[in-house]
Amino acid sequence: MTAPPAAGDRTAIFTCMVLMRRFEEEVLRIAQDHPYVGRQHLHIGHEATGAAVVSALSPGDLFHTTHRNHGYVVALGADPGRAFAEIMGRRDGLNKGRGGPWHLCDRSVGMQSTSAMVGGSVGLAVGAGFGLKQQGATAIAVTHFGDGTLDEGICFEAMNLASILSLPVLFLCENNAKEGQRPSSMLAAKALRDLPGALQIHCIVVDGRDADAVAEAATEAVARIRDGAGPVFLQTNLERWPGSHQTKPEFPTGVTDLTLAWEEERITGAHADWVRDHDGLRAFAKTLVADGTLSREQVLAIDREVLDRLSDARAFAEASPYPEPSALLDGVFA
Amino acid sequence: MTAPPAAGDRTAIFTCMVLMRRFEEEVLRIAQDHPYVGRQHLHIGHEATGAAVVSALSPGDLFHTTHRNHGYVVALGADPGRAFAEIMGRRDGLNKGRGGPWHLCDRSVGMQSTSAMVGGSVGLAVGAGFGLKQQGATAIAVTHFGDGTLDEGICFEAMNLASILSLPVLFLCENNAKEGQRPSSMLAAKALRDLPGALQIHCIVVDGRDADAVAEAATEAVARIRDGAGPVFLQTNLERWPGSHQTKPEFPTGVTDLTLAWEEERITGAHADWVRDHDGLRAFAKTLVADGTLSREQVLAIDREVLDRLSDARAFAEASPYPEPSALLDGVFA
Amino acid sequence: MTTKTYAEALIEALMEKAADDDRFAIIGRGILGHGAQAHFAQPLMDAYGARITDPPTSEGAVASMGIGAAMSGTPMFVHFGTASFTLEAVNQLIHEAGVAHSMSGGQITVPIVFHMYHGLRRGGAGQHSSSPQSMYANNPGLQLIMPTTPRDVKGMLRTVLNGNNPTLFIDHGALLGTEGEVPDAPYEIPLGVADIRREGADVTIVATSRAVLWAAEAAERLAADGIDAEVIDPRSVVPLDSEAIVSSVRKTGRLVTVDEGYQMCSIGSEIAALAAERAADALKAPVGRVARPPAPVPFSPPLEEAMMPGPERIIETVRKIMG
Amino acid sequence: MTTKTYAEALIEALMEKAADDDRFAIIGRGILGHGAQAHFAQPLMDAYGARITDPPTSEGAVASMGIGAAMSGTPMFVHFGTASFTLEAVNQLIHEAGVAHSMSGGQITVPIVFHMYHGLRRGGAGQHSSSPQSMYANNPGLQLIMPTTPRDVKGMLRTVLNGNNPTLFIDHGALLGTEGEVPDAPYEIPLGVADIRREGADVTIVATSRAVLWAAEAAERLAADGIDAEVIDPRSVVPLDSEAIVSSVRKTGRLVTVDEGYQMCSIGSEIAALAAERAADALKAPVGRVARPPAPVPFSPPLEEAMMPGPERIIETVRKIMG
Ligand SMILES: Cc1ncc(C[n+]2csc(CCOP(=O)(O)OP(=O)(O)O)c2C)c(N)n1
Ligand SMILES: Cc1ncc(C[n+]2csc(CCOP(=O)(O)OP(=O)(O)O)c2C)c(N)n1
Ligand SMILES: [Mg+2]
Ligand SMILES: [Mg+2]
Repeated sequence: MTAPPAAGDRTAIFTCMVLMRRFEEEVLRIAQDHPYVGRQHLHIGHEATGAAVVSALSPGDLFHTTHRNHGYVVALGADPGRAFAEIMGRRDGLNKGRGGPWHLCDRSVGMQSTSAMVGGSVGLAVGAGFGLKQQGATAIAVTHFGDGTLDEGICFEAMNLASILSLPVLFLCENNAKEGQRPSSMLAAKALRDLPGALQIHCIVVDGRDADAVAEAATEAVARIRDGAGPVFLQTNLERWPGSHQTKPEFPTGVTDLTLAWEEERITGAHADWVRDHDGLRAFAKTLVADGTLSREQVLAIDREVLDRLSDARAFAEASPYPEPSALLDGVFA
Repeated sequence: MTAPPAAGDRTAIFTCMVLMRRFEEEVLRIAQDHPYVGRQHLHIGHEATGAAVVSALSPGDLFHTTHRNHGYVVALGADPGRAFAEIMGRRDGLNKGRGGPWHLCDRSVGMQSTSAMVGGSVGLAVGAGFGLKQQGATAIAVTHFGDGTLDEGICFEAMNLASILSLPVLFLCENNAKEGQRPSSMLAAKALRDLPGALQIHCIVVDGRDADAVAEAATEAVARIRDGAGPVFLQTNLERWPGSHQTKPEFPTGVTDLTLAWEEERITGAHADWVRDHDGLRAFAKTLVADGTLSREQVLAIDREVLDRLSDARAFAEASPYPEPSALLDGVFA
Repeated sequence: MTTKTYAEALIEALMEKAADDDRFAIIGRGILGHGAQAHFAQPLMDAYGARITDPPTSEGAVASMGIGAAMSGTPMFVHFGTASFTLEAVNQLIHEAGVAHSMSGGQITVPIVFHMYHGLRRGGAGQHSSSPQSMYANNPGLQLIMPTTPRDVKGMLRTVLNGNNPTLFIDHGALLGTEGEVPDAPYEIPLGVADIRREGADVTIVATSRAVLWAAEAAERLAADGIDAEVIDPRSVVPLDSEAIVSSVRKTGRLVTVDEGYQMCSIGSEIAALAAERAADALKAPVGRVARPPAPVPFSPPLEEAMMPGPERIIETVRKIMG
Repeated sequence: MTTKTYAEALIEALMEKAADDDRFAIIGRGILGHGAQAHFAQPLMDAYGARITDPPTSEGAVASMGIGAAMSGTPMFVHFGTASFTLEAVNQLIHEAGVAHSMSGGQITVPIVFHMYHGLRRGGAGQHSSSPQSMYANNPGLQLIMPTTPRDVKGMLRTVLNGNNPTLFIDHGALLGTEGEVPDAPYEIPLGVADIRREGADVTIVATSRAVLWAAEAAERLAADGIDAEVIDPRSVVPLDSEAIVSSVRKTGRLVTVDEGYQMCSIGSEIAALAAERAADALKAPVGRVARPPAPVPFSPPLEEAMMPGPERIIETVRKIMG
């Protein structure tokens, strides 16, 4: 495991983004090799939001995520090998193979739960905030969810509760809505923020593809919450990755090639526009090289290092056996 | 049965208000005489809103109400005798005794249902609006509910549906919230209207104790909905009647005395302020006498006539037998 | 008769209703799921797309909207997708749809069909594998149909769509691709009439939905070693053809029930209770129940596999009670 | 030992927990309802008001908030009032609270107790009379306790409050005023241990919650005409003491079950099924089930009365199976 990126450490944030991206690409390969792994909701294209928000958090903060969860699990520092093993239903998985891809959690890094019920993570995180406040802790709760989640009544109810009780909760809404494409929000509001806004929740909207912008917004939001000023709704706008809702595992935009950060003319194919204009990872690599934070070689070295770690992780997962069916009824109750 | 008041007919609106008030007073007496009738949620103090809104409706419109339903049932023209009989669980009740006070309905006058589940009437009325639109009807659906109902997720979801599908639905919110008094809305919004407003539903807020003002607002709202402009949220602000949430049947403000409309010095007692400043019925009687629409004698004659009808109605209900237990399993399925 | 898939037969029933009744409306998307049969829904979309509403993710209000529309005279078909999601609409199904007719003294009818896919689906884990049929059956006023064959789904769906009662229509995605003979002319299949899938003398196996296929396979394999099993598919759980079940148990003297859902307070419990009430004197052996073991559904493939009350477990249970 | 009401004993258990564990928090108002016993909650309010949250009417989010807080190490007691309202929170109870521990591979625990009043309450009609215990029992991962006496409510509540598992605590408002002996020192009563309320040789009557009082009354009256009934109160439904039930049925050879809720797929069905599975050979008579008739609860007093599986119907059923 690697520690999550520290606030302001742009190299660490970038490294975390690469880890998130390469992890998901490996999940796609796993799904290609192991049919049962089934439908995946990949976090590709959300890395700038994910790594930047995680960099604004501290140990002790509690995270609740949704079906599009993998990125946050590894960003928070969960072991990629155990995460792969869980996605493959193996004994050494984070959840001992019982949760699978839609329910990854790692209490040791603050990833308290993945609920694949739309709206589930919102209510639970409000509860985590309630619990932390009861205990007089300075930690905060974070709920990650998508724009479509705002359609669900439980999400409205939970935001209302957090507001009236002034709970330490960050509502992180990754808005990947795409006109006419389902699923996405059907909220009648002019802007998503109008709903939390009506509930007097402080709202911040930022370009979710811009790691620097998200890091700044998330830092501001988290500071505000820790100061006891109540919940914040942080909306990060993204352009949905073409493979975002895939039924069979495929690479619509190809395997990520970071050299495209500086060789833009080589960007081609059906989804060239997404790669050129909407891939936050490529954009951040370009920025970091342009402003001299990293050299091209350093970017590629980081990528290679991540890839090496992930191939070890994949090997670990592949080597892990399935749980024994005899254990079926174990651990239903504590 | 009497027909509901016609739009603009202030005498008819007043008569309807008297009917609503005297009906509820009789329900209190019934509850005193028949313990099993149990907990009542009386509509006393809401008559100006109720009669005025009903005057803006037309035959064919479909009404869905809540636990605080009696007033609308009689205002829409349901037979008071059969309404009393239902509240007493008698065979000749509107629902054959199966619904009781919390579920009165009379399909023949457009009172389609009372749901005592907070938020229930909102979802059902949105469905009625959906059905009417499907059928190409010009009729509209109305849902009556209280401020506290906005806390319930189903209410949010249903308003969102009505807005995105532009359904012909009037959301009639009787706001009787009273600081520190429960139950009432715990919505984190600055104003209740902020929630429907965020969902791009046209909102109108009016003094619910002022029959003329409500009639004007309701007429505007209904016209707009019939024109196909989508749903409207009509909020009528009331001062909760002191007996609003009673566990045992009692007359905290005494039996209504319409002569107090012109003999204000005789207003006394613990709740004199409510009678003087917040009783929409007394206020409307005063207005109608002041502007010469009705003489004092006419006001009292209307009252006497209503009381006569209601004593006949009560007698009818008392004379009605209970349903036969042998019929217990009848009518579960159509 | 024409051989068709379950998916085609289901869609045909909806298209017939839409053709017969222009008030009929549908709420939901992905009526045939996202699998290999999804395309069979296309003719419905093409012909009646204007009457199909794609709703937001708001199960509670979607259920209410359907109920309110049905109360107002618009026959409705509401598709929820995975049955697990209907747990967000339980109050609307039970306390609105189920009680409206009775509570109104017969003034209101609620002609609506709620469709959902239940059960283990490979990888559904603890939140996407619900088989809520037993829970729903514990409530009054809601019909519950669980057709298993192309012929049954088309005929029973027509019956409930032309009826006036709120109906839960619960089936399993694995049935969509199964084929069978379907009459060409429109037809109705009445509720409350069980289908004796296989006659037998030694033991009665009662199963619903996908479990009927498992029971049928088990019966064939048991026949090979001389055990003659009768397989009964109630097809509708509310109303339930208890007569057919009880008389079969009285005939064979043995009963094994199969539920894809959990055992406690299940349809299998109900059927075993019927035997204890009305066939106790005829029982030659203990009743056996096969159901989902009492643990949240684990993701791990071998563990999920072990949750399935498939043919092996049915055969094992029959052998055990045959002694 | 001191004689106390059920209401006092319930509140004492909460006050003991609050005193023992300062992380403990409560969500809900009107813990003892709005009736004659409501005032017994005052000492709790006075001593621990700061740890009691009065929530908006948002059952789903209230349940989630409790679950999330419990996951985070805050033991919770969530009071819903009327059980009917929990039908707005079914998805949170079943798909969040019930699965979290198992699905996380044991990483997460959910120490929470959900309290609700079930059943017929005079005038509750079709929407305020739910007895959802059988529905909830059909799901894994949720303990379900239904204490009947002051002694049981205090001891069982202490057990679950000190435990680490999500627990449904379902009781009936009519029990609040009942009195009984309660030990003065703190004590726990383990789950899964039935209480044999009355020993008997002729017939076993298994009932839960308020129905236990009806069964006890029926047994006394049956004794008068020489029928010696054994009355069993399981006290907890999950886990269920099936051993005690089965051995009693094997001893008496006869079983009558009593549910205040509906019969189909009920706790009564489950208990009858246990008898059919494990005591079929010992049955001297058909099993009898007494439950709420299959209709939405009507408001009309004589009709509501007719919905009650009270002493008369129990006696009638026992007589019938005694032949
Ligand atoms: C209660 C519930 N209803 C429906 C679904 C099916 N579902 C899974 S993902 C999804 C869309 C969620 O959209 P959004 O929150 O924007 O997340 P995204 O996939 O776009 O990241 C839906 C409706 C579900 N999982 N849970
Ligand atoms: C789903 C549900 N939860 C809780 C209740 C209990 N309850 C009955 S009335 C009420 C308050 C409703 O407040 P409001 O909508 O403002 O109506 P008012 O009584 O003030 O007119 C509540 C919470 C209920 N009936 N249904
Ligand atoms: Mg989205
Ligand atoms: Mg109110």
